[in-house]
Amino acid sequence: MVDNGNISGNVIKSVRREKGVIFVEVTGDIDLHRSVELRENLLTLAAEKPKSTIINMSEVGFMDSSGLATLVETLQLSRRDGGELKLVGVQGRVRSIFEISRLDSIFKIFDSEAEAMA
Amino acid sequence: MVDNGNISGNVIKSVRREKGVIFVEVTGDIDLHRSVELRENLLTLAAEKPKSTIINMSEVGFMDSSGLATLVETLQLSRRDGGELKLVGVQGRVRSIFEISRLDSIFKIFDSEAEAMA
Amino acid sequence: MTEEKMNLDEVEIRIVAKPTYLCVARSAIRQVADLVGLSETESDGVILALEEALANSIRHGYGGACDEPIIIRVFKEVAESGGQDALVAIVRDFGRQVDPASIKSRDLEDVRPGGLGVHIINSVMDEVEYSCPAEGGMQLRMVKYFAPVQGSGDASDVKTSCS
Amino acid sequence: MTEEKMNLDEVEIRIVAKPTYLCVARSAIRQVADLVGLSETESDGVILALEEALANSIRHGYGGACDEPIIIRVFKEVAESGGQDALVAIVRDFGRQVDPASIKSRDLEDVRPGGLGVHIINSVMDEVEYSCPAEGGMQLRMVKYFAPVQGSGDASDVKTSCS
Ligand SMILES: Nc1ncnc2c1ncn2[C@@H]1O[C@H](COP(=O)(O)OP(=O)(O)O)[C@@H](O)[C@H]1O
Ligand SMILES: Nc1ncnc2c1ncn2[C@@H]1O[C@H](COP(=O)(O)OP(=O)(O)O)[C@@H](O)[C@H]1O
Repeated sequence: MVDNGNISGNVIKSVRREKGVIFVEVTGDIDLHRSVELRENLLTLAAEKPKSTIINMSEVGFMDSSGLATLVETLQLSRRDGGELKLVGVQGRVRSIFEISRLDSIFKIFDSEAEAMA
Repeated sequence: MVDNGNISGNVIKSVRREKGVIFVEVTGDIDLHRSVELRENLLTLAAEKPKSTIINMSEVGFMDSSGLATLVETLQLSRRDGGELKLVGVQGRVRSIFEISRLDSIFKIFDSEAEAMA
Repeated sequence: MTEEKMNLDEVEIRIVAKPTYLCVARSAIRQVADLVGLSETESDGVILALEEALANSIRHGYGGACDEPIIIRVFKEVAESGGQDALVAIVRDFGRQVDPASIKSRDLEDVRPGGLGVHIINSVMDEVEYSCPAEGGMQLRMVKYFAPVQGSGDASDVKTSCS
Repeated sequence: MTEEKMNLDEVEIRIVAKPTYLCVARSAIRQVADLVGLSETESDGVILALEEALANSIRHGYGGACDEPIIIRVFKEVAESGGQDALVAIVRDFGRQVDPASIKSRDLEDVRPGGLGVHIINSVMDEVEYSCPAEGGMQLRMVKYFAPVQGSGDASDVKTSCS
């Protein structure tokens, strides 16, 4: 279990804060069960109103529409507060759900954290 | 698929011959289905009557009694021909079947190929 | 003169309608998809469609997690006269019935969380058919065609471990 | 005055009696074992016992691979009055019936390939009971007790992916 302040459970592997940017590492399958925990944690982090949130998904091998819905909600919250949301390390098998849902253009998806920071 | 002379299928990952010693790398689950292929291949190799056969099992995460039976048969064949059989890299979860079957003392089990060669 | 088809090696899984149990179904069906010869990409798609179907049975069929069953049946359908082989997955719940014609995917232009399940199922699978069995609940039949096995004997992309 | 027990979240899997399908059962039961809270070592043991039971149904029940079914049921049995919780796994085939009393593990002193399945099942599981259902075939009921969950809230050894 990670202990990053208000973060609980095992969906979020780590949280790092740096100059107004929050780096979140997500791990494991994001399905109907685990997306509940992901949502709680991402909403908690969004409440900090960071300039930018970078979600590293390189350890996510499966995500369903409930996971995607959580990301959409987080994106909308970030935008409302003038922040931005970036995704990093989205695996091929997870990327297709963004494409199928035509949400790949809505999200900013980068190959690495470095690129997301540039 | 490996192409090591007479070796077929995907249970055997590699075969290396060096000074009368055959090094065999086995990969994946050795269950009732895949032990058939393991058996065929090990019997083919045993027919070469090597001085020593070293089976690397570090990529085997599951083995049932049909896999164990195959190893026992290979051991008996090797001994009959004056050779020896050594096992290397047996994972903890696989080791217990040797213990349960009280065959851990019959097999020579080493941590590494280097130790098996020493 | 209908096309002759044969169902091979049916696997059936019954879980309780709880989100924690979806992973049991996913991992079993992943193995079946590999066994019958779907490519990894095809099999990823089938797993995703299955997850969405199961999630809908829990959320809409049963109105949330409960102790009621969901039954999944999967088999390879072999077309005997030159047609395409396929993986068939049938998801059965015993919850609320809705008119199959009313189950549609929503307009994707409106970006909002949710409402994507049926769209995903329709996008991934080649045939999708909802029905209302007489005994209650909903049944969803999904079919995924697959390309003929690539090359003979090369089993290098067959999964070698599963436990 | 028998001890009260409750069966939780039963999962049922039906496969055809073919060695290739054993991995479907193994991967599903692995997930169930993790879900109900068995440790990895306990769960390794249950998976091994299950494999041996299924292999015996194929080899002895059916005399080899065939299209007949094998049904596996798994559930957590919660002892209500301070007893030990357990994972129960039931394997059912519809093949040859043998006298349950005749199913014994052989003498291990005699080193030879084979004849280890029943010994392994007996070693790994805490309760093992064979029976001959009236409708034919054999039923094997295996029980694995488990230690109470270690510490509260620490879910670090819970598997996080399964598809
Ligand atoms: N198994 C089911 N039982 C009852 N209704 C269903 C079932 N599956 C789908 N539906 C209906 O189809 C609709 C669309 O589902 P979906 O596209 O997944 O979006 P959402 O679940 O967000 O509403 C649901 O709102 C529901 O009315
Ligand atoms: N499902 C079953 N149906 C019929 N006979 C069985 C079944 N399971 C076990 N047996 C009997 O138990 C015996 C012992 O099995 P086992 O210890 O696995 O050794 P082996 O399979 O090598 O004989 C078998 O030979 C068989 O007679």
